[in-house]
Amino acid sequence: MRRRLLLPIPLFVLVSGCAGIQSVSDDAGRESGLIWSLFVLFGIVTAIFYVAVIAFLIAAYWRRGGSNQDGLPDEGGVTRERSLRTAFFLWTGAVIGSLSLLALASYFTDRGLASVNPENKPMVGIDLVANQWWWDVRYHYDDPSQNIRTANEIHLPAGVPAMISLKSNDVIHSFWVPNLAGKQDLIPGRINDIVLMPRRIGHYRAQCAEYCGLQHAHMALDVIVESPADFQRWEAAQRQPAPAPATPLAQAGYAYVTSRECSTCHNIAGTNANGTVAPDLTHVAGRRTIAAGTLPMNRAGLYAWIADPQGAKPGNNMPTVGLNADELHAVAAYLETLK
Amino acid sequence: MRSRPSVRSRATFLAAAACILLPLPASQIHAAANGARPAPAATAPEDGQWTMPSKDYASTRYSGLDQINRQNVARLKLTLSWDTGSRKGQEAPPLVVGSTMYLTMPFPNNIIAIDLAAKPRPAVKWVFRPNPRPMSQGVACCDVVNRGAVYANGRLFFNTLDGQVIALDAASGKAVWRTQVGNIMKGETITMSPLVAEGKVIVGDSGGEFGVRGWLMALDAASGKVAWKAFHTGPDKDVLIGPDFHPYYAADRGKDLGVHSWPADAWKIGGGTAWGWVSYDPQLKMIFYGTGNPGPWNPEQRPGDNKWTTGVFARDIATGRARWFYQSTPHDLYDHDDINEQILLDMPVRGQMRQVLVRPARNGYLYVIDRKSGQVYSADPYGYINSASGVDLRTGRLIPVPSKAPQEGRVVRNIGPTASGAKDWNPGAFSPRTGLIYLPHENLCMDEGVMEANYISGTPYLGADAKMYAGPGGNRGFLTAWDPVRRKAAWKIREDLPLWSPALATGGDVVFYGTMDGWFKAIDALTGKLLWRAKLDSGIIGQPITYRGPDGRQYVALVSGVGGWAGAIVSGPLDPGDPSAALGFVNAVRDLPKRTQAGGRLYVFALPR
Amino acid sequence: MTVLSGKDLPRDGEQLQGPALDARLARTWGDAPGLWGWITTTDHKRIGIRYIVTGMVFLVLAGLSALWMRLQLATPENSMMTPDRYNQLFTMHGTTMMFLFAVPIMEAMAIYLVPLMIGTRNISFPRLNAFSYWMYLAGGVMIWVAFVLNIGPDAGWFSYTPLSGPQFSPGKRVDIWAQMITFTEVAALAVAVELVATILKQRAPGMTLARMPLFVWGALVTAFMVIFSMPSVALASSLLIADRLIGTHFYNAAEHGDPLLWQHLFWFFGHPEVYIIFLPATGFVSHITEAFSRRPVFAYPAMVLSLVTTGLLAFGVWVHHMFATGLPRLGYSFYTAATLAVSIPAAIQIFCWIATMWDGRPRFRVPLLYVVAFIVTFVIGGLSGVMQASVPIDLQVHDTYFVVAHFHYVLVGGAVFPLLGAFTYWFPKFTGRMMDDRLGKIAFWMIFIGFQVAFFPMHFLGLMGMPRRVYTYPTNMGWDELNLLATIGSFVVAAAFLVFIVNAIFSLARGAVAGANPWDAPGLEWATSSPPPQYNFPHIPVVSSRTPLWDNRNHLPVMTGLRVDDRELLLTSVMEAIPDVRDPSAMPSAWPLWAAMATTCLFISSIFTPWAVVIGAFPVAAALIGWFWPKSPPGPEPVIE
Amino acid sequence: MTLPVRFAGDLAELPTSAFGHRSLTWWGIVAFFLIEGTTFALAIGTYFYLMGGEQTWPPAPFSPPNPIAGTIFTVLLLLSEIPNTLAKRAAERKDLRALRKYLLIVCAMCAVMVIPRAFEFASLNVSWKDNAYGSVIWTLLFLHVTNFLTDFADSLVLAGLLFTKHSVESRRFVDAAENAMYWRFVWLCWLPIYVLIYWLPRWVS
Amino acid sequence: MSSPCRASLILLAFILLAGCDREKRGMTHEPKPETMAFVPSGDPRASDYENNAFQMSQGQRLFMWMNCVGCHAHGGGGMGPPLMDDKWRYGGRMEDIVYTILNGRPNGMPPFKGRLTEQQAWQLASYVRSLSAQPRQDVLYSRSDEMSITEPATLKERNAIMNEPPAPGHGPGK
Repeated sequence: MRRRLLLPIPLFVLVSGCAGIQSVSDDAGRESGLIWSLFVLFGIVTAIFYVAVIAFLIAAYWRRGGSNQDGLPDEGGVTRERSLRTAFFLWTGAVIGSLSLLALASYFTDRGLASVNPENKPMVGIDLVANQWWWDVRYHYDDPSQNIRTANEIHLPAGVPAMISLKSNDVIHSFWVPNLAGKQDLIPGRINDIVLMPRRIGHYRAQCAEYCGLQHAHMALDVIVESPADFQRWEAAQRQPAPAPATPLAQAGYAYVTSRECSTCHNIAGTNANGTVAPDLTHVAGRRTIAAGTLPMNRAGLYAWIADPQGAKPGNNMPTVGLNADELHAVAAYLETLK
Repeated sequence: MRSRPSVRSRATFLAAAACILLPLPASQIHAAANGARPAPAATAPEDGQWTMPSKDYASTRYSGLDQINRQNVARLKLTLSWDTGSRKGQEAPPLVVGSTMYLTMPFPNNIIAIDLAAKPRPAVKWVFRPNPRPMSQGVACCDVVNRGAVYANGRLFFNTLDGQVIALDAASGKAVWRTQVGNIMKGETITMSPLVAEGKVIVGDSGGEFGVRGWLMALDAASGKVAWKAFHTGPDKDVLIGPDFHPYYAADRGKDLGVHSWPADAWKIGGGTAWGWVSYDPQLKMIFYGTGNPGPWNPEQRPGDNKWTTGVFARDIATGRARWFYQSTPHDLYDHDDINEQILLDMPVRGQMRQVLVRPARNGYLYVIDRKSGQVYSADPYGYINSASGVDLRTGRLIPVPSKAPQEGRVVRNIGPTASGAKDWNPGAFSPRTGLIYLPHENLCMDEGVMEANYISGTPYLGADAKMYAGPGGNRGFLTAWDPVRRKAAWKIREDLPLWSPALATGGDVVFYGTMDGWFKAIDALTGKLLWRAKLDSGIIGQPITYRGPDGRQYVALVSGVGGWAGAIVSGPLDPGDPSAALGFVNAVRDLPKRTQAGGRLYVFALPR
Repeated sequence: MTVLSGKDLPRDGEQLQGPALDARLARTWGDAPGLWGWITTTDHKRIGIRYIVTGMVFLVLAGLSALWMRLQLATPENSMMTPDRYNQLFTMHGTTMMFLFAVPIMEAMAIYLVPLMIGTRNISFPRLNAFSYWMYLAGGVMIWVAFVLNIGPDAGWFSYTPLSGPQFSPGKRVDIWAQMITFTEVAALAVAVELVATILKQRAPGMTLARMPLFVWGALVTAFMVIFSMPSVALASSLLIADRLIGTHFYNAAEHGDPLLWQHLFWFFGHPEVYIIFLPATGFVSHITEAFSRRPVFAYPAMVLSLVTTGLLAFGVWVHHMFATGLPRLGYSFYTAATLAVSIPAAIQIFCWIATMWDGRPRFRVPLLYVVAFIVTFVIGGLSGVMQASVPIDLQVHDTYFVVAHFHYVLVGGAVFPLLGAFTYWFPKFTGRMMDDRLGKIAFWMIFIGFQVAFFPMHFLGLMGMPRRVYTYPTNMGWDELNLLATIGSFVVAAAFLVFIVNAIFSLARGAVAGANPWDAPGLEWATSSPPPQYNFPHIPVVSSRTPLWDNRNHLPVMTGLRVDDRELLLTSVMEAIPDVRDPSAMPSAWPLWAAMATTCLFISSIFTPWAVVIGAFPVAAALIGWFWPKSPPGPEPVIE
Repeated sequence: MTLPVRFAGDLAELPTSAFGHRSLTWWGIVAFFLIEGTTFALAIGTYFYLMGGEQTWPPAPFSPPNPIAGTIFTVLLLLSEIPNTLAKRAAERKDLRALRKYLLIVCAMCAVMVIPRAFEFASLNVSWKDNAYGSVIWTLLFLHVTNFLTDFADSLVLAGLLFTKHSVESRRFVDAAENAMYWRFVWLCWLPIYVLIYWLPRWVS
Repeated sequence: MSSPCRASLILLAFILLAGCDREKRGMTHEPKPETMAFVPSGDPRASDYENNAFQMSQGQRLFMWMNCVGCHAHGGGGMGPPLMDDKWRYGGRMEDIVYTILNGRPNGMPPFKGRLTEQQAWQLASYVRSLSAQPRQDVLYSRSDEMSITEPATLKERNAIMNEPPAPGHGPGK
């Protein structure tokens, strides 16, 4: 019991020091910062109450073995009732008072979160569409021909608010970048909005936070916060069509990918692969991961994924095509060029 | 082919073929009471023939023949009925040149020449079989129809479903040239009737439901070589937009709008076909035609105005250079192809005579547009519309109703007009005697649900489910007599079924049209009173014509054969258990299989001798 | 026809008491011997025990599925099991714990204890009670058989639409889940009706509402909560079945249904559900604290008020499960306030319990140890619950392991610990023997420490971004060690349960024989022998205080005059418990079983065809007619000519 | 019992049955009312929830249900309250003959009511498969049909019992009174549902 | 009857009603070489795919994704023939449908060999047959989360399969 007493304190020490790419405490955005401050306030207040409860309990333990050891209840009524009653009202008052304080703090934090884009800056506009089990990312601009489509990776400029519209193509998912903000669900038939205001440059990880079926565990999203200049470079690069394959192997892969099963579902801008029901592959090699955070984006990951998608992520909608070794080498070689 | 008549001498035909349309001085055409008259240069004096589906370049579908008139039409009798053997939708008109009648069949697009002067009864003269590739049937969105051949200068020009343009020698039925212009592997088919003028054959593609890139091209009528080809999406040079392009509205001005009004690369599979009607003004040397829907149907996949789809182009016929463009439905939400007819009229607009084109668009508005400038003088609803609240004449833009915009994951209910529009391809007729436009059209609404469409070349690119049903009032069709000058309907006839056949107006002040359950009707052009009707073997979606026969009598002819998008439930036959079948049209005409059957007969009517 | 006066029939009283009375009553209230008696019994104690044992079996099954999951999660990127298996497991774990263990076991304790605590001979509607058990058993067996056949539900215990809808959950898995809900709802609602009627009408003379034991208060409030909340999930799951079987559109956004309708209906039940589990447990805590602190519970009126307030507020907080769904933001503030408000009665109760201990002379026997563990653990869960009431904080921790930690602290700390305490506390009453104290303490410390090791790290996992319901997780996220720790803790808990069960079985056979009141507790249930006879009390006790046995140490006042040749109960008035009517109580019968079998056929076959509802209604109706048909010949009772 | 007892009173003269809240089954039935009433209330809540998601109610192109069959049923249902009240009074004054008569009249009226009830489904002008609106009004009707048929069956069985030897038990009168109470619940629940199915769509469309 | 007896009854009912592989989530299928010869009849995969709810639901997804819906609508047809009626121009067995999907048919059905894997074709065939309620009743499902269109397959009458060769002459490519 005494051990428990100290727990709330290490809790904050531990968690505060707990940096991570998917951590609530390691806040890198306006929203997550506000929330973490509120969390700390709640943590302190609740810890005080916990300490009080445990102290009272210990006091009760220490008081036992007072007079009357016969184990029978008091005959003459309860003598300390009055002081207890005073304590009771004090306690209830303290509880109500601090809950009101917390409620207010929560309310104002919530207002703070709700006042999206207080400085009225131009925002990055993103449509995020969740699918079982990957993220379809579309940046939109006034000139629709400048729109960018990518998958499973979001780039955000630091210091610029991003307005993300959340939609789902199948079941309910939840968009959650702990380092930047709280969750928002993606619900079929509805459009939810969330505004992110990233402040610190870095790589963060988001993950689907609503159970969405077989591969709920493998539905991550890389979030890269970069300087506005880097972001613009990234935008420009994304608008380019896929580079033409240079080596004979890559050309063979190109031929396969753009005419066979792959092209039925995937899009590679500038080629005949125009599918829309699977992640856009135009710049797939420039991303960090494959298959919504399932495998790292490197040669080994590509081979593993293309050869046996059902092994790495059983139940996902990419079929096992059954490439022979030559085709596998070629396809992987081509995809590697899609930077 | 059953009951094949014997082939007869071609003397009569050759005599008739000598008759060539000659432009007449304008003074010979009298304006109607309201001051509207067909564009003089685009019409010809009545010669008793029917050489192109629209009758003339002004697309009036008006014949001056007046032997059959309001008084005697009730005595109309069948003089010829002949089974063509086809059981698909019959949207083509018979052509009559001299004493020969030419029938254009749906897939496999046979051309049948019938000698009307043959004794004892008309007989088949020749049959031309182009044998298009059967695979083309799989990429024809709305039945395997064809909207007719055109006769000019001794030749018949027509298109085949698999994307060929063919010129036949009208006398012998031998191919003079055939040019492959469409690629069915991408979903390009051709169902339209070409326009032949100035030695050019103007042809556009179908396939807006397959993510093709729409175009219109001109072939040399003599050789079949491509003279020019204008795309309807993409960079200006592909669209043949140059310095002489002067659209009236600011929204249509700018560089490469066919690229910038689309998400990257979407214009390459963006539709904007031209499968409808082309009018021609010989005075301005300009053709006018509309472009089809952008692809896919699901609008969320193509943010932007989606130029140059769902609008009307004016082009120079010689070079194909665009003169102006007006987009009646920017960022089309409902498959409102803008391919309907443009009737070229000269008429008073706010007191001043203007050279205009009148176009009842799919979106339910009847536009009056200046032929030279592209300015919209008026846009009035001629059918039920709840998906738009009007047209802003200052900017030219349609004002959509946001609550009716399709949304992924949520069905939008009760959209009017439907994907097939307040009126689809079936053109109206203009009578210079009454000054009215007779519009056969629909009165339907729909529920629509959209979802992300996947693009696989050669397969449909839609992303939408629809269910159509009767609009307000419960009737599914109207024949509206529209007064373009007073900008309102003179009268309307309620039709239970949607009207899918064009109208025909005659000098006898009779208007003919057909219904999908097979009633061929004649009404009083002044009042709309039903004067005569006949029940045919199959529903009517074909184009009625009238002509003066070799014997000097006036005949009315058409080919029955229900089908097309609206009648696919019968010609398919499709399963009424799936209301979304035929892109939702099946739901609107569930009762059709009980009321008619597939067919394809030529009917010719005349007054008793 | 003869007219019999009440005086002429055999009754207890001066002339019939002691062993003669016991024998007479045993004949009247006893069951047939053997299996037939087991099947036909309507004795609330037999059914209660049956319910408790079944609930414990489901606890073990759900616990084993948790262990299996923890094994999978012990290491990152573990491929020990397929995601399909894992999803079925966590669905089965949650579903079993909530629907087949927690609610039924709390109701089972009430079925057993309430009639004893209020001094009556049987529960009201005893046949309904038997029926409810059969339904519960059928539902539980159905879903576990399905799991064994690899068609276990896999959409989570919450079965969010549209994932659980016809398109995304093919097959019959979710139908089986949803129909299991129907089974358990029927069972739970039946028990709730019985408890309401029993508590309001069958209390011993003099047991006014203000003298009612706190567990009975808890049971009463819980029964009302069941009545108002369970229809919600029953409706929701029926609509889900309709969506899946006959193509209705309740949860189809495309046809203007709404997936969120499910969430509203489900959580309108789901949050009260937590209190349905928790409130009876507070009753356990009150009784144990009172008995072992040697002092009446401090501030009884505040405790009762807290129970009632909790019951009311519980219906105003369901939206706090939906903070991330994008509903109007201002509306959320109301639910934050309501959720924070729910913690006030809990805080008051905690104070009162500790105050009782502080003011009494607590003897830290095993049951009271569980109470201490309850306070230490539950308060952490309660406080992390306060955190989640805040919309912004919830948006971060919702659906993470922080929440997993939270509700295990609340449910295990708040319900399972008190339940284990209660089990130990009333074990002598159930069986007549004491549970072994040493083994009990070993089990206690193992379970307490194991629990903290298993679940405390999950708070950190949640804050470090680990979402719930993932069958695996990547390495190098900093989650590996804590997950391993949690797995180790879970195995300690499992071992502790093993010790507990061994202790129970051992004690059942060899435990020290307990007297009627081994703990010197004050409640009426301790006034009768251990285990109690079929008829509970030879005479109906009379109550004049909240702690009757402490206040009547020399003799117990009783009332006489109930018939002994037929099953008769005493009905008293609702508020003041003034004797009013002698009411007949149902005889043993197999009809409840036949009715349950007919209903089971109806429910299971309606998974496959909607016509089952129509056709299946006839055997059900026939069974019900048999059930309610008056016994023949009519009993000798006052008759109007 | 471990403690010696002290006899504090005798219960022998208490009655063995009582009407109203003095009866145990009355409380059971009230609890069932609460359960069914909550279900109806939630179904009605579902109705309004779904109504909020439509632009028109009923959604185009469906027309509101035809109220003829439903109104006939409603009128009969309300009329049946007359014999039902008489039956309840007869039960309370333990008049077996009158009770039999009025209960039979109630059952006969129920049997007649089944006819318009059957036509109600046909007059909804929508199928449960069409959209959420159709689903919810079918569900409301189905729930009430179940409710109606259950009490119809209950009344039939009770009426049957009144013609057996069991009719002499005083318990039967309590049963009859409680059955009459249940019948009131049936029509009370129906009234809002009737309005929601047949009239609200007319008023708002 | 005792509890174990009762349990075994329910168990029996389950085995009879449910069958164990009906809902197996078959995720790791052995890739089949695309060159494998078409098996005219009695392919063991036919019943594996047809009577499996999961495979059927995958087929439903593919039916939308592969634009089958564009031509065949939700079974009622349009550009392509109806799939929910009892007429099968090219045979209505699983094997026939798979063959049709992979190799196409001359009157407009495009070949999907090389665009779909064989496994996907089997899944599609399973769904296609569900449009006329051919598979076992307990693997059918009522509706998708989309516009209400066809009668729920769970309520449909199963049609007999009538193989109707395409009428000569008018290639009903539809």
